[in-house]
Amino acid sequence: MDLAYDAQYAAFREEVRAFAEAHRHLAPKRTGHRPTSEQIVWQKLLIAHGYAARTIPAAYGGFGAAPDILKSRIIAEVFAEYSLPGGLANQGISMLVPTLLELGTEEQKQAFIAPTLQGEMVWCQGYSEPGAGSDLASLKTRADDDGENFIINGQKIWTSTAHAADMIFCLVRTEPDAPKHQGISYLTFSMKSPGIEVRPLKTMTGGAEFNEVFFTDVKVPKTQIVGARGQGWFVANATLKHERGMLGDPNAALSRLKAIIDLMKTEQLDGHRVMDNPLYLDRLMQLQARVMSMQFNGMRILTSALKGEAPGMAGLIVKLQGCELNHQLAALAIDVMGELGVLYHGSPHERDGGVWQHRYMFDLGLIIGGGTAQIQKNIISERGLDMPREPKLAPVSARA
Amino acid sequence: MDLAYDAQYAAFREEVRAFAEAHRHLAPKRTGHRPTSEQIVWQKLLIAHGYAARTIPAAYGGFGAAPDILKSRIIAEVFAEYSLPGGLANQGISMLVPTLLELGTEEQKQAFIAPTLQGEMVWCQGYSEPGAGSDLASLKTRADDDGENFIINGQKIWTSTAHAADMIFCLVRTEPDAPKHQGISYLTFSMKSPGIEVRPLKTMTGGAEFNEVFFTDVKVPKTQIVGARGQGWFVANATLKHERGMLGDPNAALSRLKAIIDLMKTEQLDGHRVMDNPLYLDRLMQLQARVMSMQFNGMRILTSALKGEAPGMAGLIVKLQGCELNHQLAALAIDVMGELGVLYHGSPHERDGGVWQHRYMFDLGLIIGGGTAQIQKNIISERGLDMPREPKLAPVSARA
Amino acid sequence: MEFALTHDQIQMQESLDRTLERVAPLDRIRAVADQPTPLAPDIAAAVAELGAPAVLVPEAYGGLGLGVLDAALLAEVLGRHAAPVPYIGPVLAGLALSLSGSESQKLAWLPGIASGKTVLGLALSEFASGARMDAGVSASQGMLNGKALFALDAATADAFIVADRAGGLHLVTANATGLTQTALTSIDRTRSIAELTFKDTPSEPVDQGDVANTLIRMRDAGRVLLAADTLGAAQRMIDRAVAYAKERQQFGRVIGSYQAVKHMCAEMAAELEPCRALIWYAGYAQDALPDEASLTAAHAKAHLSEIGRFVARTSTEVFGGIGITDLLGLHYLFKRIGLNRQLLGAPERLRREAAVMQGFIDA
Amino acid sequence: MEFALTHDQIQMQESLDRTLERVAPLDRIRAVADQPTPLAPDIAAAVAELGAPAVLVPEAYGGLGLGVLDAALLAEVLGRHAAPVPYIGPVLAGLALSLSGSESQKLAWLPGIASGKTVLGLALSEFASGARMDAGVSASQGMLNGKALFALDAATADAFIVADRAGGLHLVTANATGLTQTALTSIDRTRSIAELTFKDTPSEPVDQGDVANTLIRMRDAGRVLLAADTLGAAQRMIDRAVAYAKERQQFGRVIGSYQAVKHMCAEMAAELEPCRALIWYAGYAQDALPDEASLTAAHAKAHLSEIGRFVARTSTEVFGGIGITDLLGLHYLFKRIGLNRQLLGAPERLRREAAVMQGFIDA
Repeated sequence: MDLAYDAQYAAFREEVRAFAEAHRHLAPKRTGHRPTSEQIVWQKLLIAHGYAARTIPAAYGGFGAAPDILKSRIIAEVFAEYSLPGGLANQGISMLVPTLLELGTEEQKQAFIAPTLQGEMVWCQGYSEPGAGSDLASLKTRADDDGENFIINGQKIWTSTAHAADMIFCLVRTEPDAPKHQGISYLTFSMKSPGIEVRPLKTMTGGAEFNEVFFTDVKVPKTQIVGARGQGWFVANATLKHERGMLGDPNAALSRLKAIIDLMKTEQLDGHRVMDNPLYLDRLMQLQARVMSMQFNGMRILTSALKGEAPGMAGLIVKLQGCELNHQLAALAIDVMGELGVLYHGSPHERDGGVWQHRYMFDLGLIIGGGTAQIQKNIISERGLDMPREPKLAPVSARA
Repeated sequence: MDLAYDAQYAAFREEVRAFAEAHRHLAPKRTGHRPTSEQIVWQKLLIAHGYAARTIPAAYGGFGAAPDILKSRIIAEVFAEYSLPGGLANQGISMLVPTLLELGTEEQKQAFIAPTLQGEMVWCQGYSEPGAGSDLASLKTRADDDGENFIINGQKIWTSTAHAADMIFCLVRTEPDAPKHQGISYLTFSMKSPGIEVRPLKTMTGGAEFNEVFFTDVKVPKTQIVGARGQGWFVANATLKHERGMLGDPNAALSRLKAIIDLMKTEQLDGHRVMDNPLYLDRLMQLQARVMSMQFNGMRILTSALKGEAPGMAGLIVKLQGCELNHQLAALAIDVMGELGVLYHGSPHERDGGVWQHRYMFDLGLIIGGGTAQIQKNIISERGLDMPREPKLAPVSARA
Repeated sequence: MEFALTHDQIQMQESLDRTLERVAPLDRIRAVADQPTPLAPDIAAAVAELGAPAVLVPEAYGGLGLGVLDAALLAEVLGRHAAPVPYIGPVLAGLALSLSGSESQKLAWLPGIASGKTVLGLALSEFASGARMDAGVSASQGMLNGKALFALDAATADAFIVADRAGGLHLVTANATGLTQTALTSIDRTRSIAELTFKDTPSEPVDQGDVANTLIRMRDAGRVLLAADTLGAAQRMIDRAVAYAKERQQFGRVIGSYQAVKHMCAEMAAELEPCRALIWYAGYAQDALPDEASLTAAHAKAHLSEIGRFVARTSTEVFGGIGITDLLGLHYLFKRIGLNRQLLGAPERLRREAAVMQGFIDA
Repeated sequence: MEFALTHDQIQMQESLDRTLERVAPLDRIRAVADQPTPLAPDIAAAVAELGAPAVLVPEAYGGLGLGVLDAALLAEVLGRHAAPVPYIGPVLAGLALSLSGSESQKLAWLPGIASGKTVLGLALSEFASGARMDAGVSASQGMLNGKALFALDAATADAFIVADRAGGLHLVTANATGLTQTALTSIDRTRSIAELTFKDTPSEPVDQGDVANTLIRMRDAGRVLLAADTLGAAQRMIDRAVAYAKERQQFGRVIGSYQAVKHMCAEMAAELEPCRALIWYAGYAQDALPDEASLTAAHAKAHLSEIGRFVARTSTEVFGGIGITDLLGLHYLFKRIGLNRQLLGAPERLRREAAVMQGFIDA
């Protein structure tokens, strides 16, 4: 147990800090789904210094450094310290690029990785379908082989960024008669292809963070497959692996906790600081203990990663606990504000732009979507505790 | 909605109160598993006045009144008001007697009901087995037919009062080749029969509220069956129906709540009343709302019963909510006492004879045993919400 | 001894339920909620036709002369449908006038409230919930000054009943000089709340009889109505989740056959069902058991706030991703429960008040 | 940057674990717990042999000179086995003497503590938890008067370290005049607590250096050790529940294949696993990060108390009826967690202290 960084890393931290000091004036604002020109400039600057796309080979537009988790963490810490936006973190970068690096053809790598990293090519992900839910492998979007092209028909849902995307990476059923996990292929194609319709999917937050995407006879050249035909399920799982790490970040919880502390120091009820209400204070402290636990648990996972060891249970529980924690933090923030806490939609007296209500609802979506809490519990019990999988059912006719 | 009692019932309440005033000096102390002679005198007095065994026909030693739920409730309320013990409430009275009345032969009724009501014949229940748990119907205790007798071999568990009982009503497998629900018979026999061994089963409370009972070639005349051979499962379910009502009594929660309020007014920490700690007070108020809800829910059930209607969901949730509530009340009592709350086994400074720790542990047993919380949730979802039963499993060979 | 709804009460609920099913289907709710303020004169008229705003108004003034329990039963149905109509404002304002209005005030306002032609808003938040942002209204010589936050049913109000800092009640018309009304937008777009600022605003006192008691009865009745609204919304969320779970298939079986889903539904039902008896009792107590009225109202509102939050979240979880979209409109119920929680006393405050009422601690 | 146990630390835990598996199997625990006081010289000797009581004692006095993290790792294993041995008393008493004892006190007591030949009890409850029944000790002219409740590891103590009301520390031998020791029996029969009454009892001051800081370090270390003890006991309960669920059959399948049981186990694991990192950090902070020591100790103890209670109950539930019997001995773990919760600061108090430490509210 040693929480100090050694000299090499201490020096690296100073280097990143120097960069931050020198370039903070260039930091772009966070915006919508498509990077602005300021964001693209910033992204290219980060890549050039190795603070984004750090381990992607230079041949494909990355910085080309050897993987070093500690350096990645230091970069994240310093950027958080200076409240600077880090490198772009869209689905193209976090999911498609690793997949192409692992399974793409040289041509695909050359065509897609660099523009994606630079924010000039924006991707969306076409996995989920309305009828499939957690049972992703039961997807029905069909890709018929006409010799040269796949002809795609079907519907995707939960496709964030679809309305702003240039391209989609998408799971489609190419072998309708194969067992459900073996008839799927992983395709990439342009969102400008004829036959694609994008409909925004409004959620309870009032925003449209997701879309439905409809395909009607969309033609995709058969060369645009990633991995082997029928192997799309396994290609996608290589990608999903990367996604899990994106959720349950303890730094998000930590910064929310700090914001609530400020809120409780400033908001008043009947002239008393909310902080002086013992019930809210007790909830705050309960959540602080949880935030700390997850933060330290994150350090434990990081250490495992540094040693090349699997984090085991410490890793498996992150999503379940992290999403729940963020949701509980939002609930506390709302409660300490009382009636002010329910104001929304830009109402007068709304606090922090309604962000707490937005989070309370959006986080519920994270608990539910992207591998529900229910599925996380299955994973923890089966992979973490080695408990048996749900036994197979008798045929439908045998059910009482 | 009318919470007043009409004149007839108001008069009845006065009558019961007059009895209570006149006879309170005879009230016996609660003791162990076998009634004392004082308790037997009291029981006979209650039966004579119709305050115990009220609706049991006089021919079998009861009072012989027509069922009147409201009068039963008034009796219970007045006895609670005067802190008087009500009629005996052991398993013989609450489970065997109703079963015999419904399904026993005239000879069985004559032989067993009156002495049971009067506290002179004490029964224990032989249903549960170590290998069966919630899956009661998979019981294995064997009864082989030697022509005149059943020869019983096997083991029962959770048999409270077994060490003090004269008799047992017991489920045994008489038809080993029949489907599991159809090979069971319901027998009554003497606990003095040769071949019975009773071993106390110590629990976490430190007491032995239960026993294990071992049968080795116990001979039981075949006439001592209740209901038809192979129908014991259905006979027992008629009895279990009666048992459910015994648990989750809101009056128990109410009197615990009152006791905690007293405790919080008297116990101090650093010279301050525990009641003045806002966190404990808030928990107290949360539990008070729950106690009230269950109390009013009980009034709703009573009204349904008075109208001869099924209480529906209001009834199905009583055990799950009631046991949990009692457990939470005990937890609060322990917490407000701090270190004093963990004293036990008659320690110096122990409060209320350690009853809160005893309840905290014993109630956990009630949550777990007698139809676990898990099973209660199955019942609520299947019977109350009409959700599907767990589908049947594929044969073992098909499991992954 | 009968702890049950009467035949009339059940019919009244069923009839409002059927009406709302007809006049306030999901697409209508959505259209109303998408407006800047929730104006739905058609729904309000249909609800008024059935006598909802008339429930507490004495018969002599054109009302139904029923009790808070009846009002709560109607609130439950309104919650069940997330009905975008004024209700708590007119009902409590009517109660204020019935209890402490002058005869001429009663004649002037109660028949209109009862028929639904007149809507009264209510500014009671500082008294019932505590003051945020130092809000509060002072009355002097027939004039009001100051600010009241979170006034209920404000958008279509013709007048307001306003509680001042000193425990007085006042009637102010919506077009009175010096009254500025700023709409506040909450998560719940089916009900309107507003900030009222008063600058030398002329008002009439509502000051007959025991005004302190009137204020308490308004507050307590309001708490019961909000609790009942949450009960209705939460019960609907359970009903819809259970129905969905019986239809939706995943991994080759309906999700309602998975134990985890069944147990979530069972836990929701087990938590919510006793709340129904609590609301009934609290509603009944408001008129029949004055000693228990404030305590049961505080507990009903606090407990339903907690159970409502649990049900809102858990039922959404049963639906999976679709539950958080706008498609099924579940969120209108979710948000209704969310707003109710904070109005007229958040649960933490209510529990403290409940302890004070019982003398467990000093105020 | 390495947030992990060292090879030595893992070995130390494993070696204590193996030893306790051998010398403290369930029937031995049961036999000890059935005695009026938990005396198990054989187990205590085996644990001492591995250096447990020596963990914090400086090497110069025959100890291991390790840190609170190491002491917590050992406490975790002791909790895992519900080991009926003195531990917190001698370890914290040793810490008191190491930090604030005179050289002669150190020489007189530390080697004995380290070897396990001497046991020191600890009377710190009033300082750390608050005073019940107006307990408290006053010191004057080398004499103690008053009463200390819930002294830890009292039964076999040769002497006690006692905190007085004024924040002073004292060393009192068990046979000192005017000291009466009354055994208190808790639910947990594997550890001994006692009431000490002093009547003009001669004592030695432990007063070198910054005694106020010593008291705080003792309190904080004690909290970390209790939290670690709960971690060990709770982890064992999960392990045993999971193992049982994989074996036990009901309705034709192992209960561990039912989703409800799997999810109970998953929820326990998800709640407990991050606690491990919290304990590691809090233990490390005691020696390496003084600014964070008190806060992380308070949070570790409070959080483990809550999660421990949840795990104790839920894991028992996985077992069904057999879980509440004495047969499997689960209840020793259950009760250990129950006692830990109340010692050296109940969770509600600890959270309030944590807020005060951060300046969020006044003390």
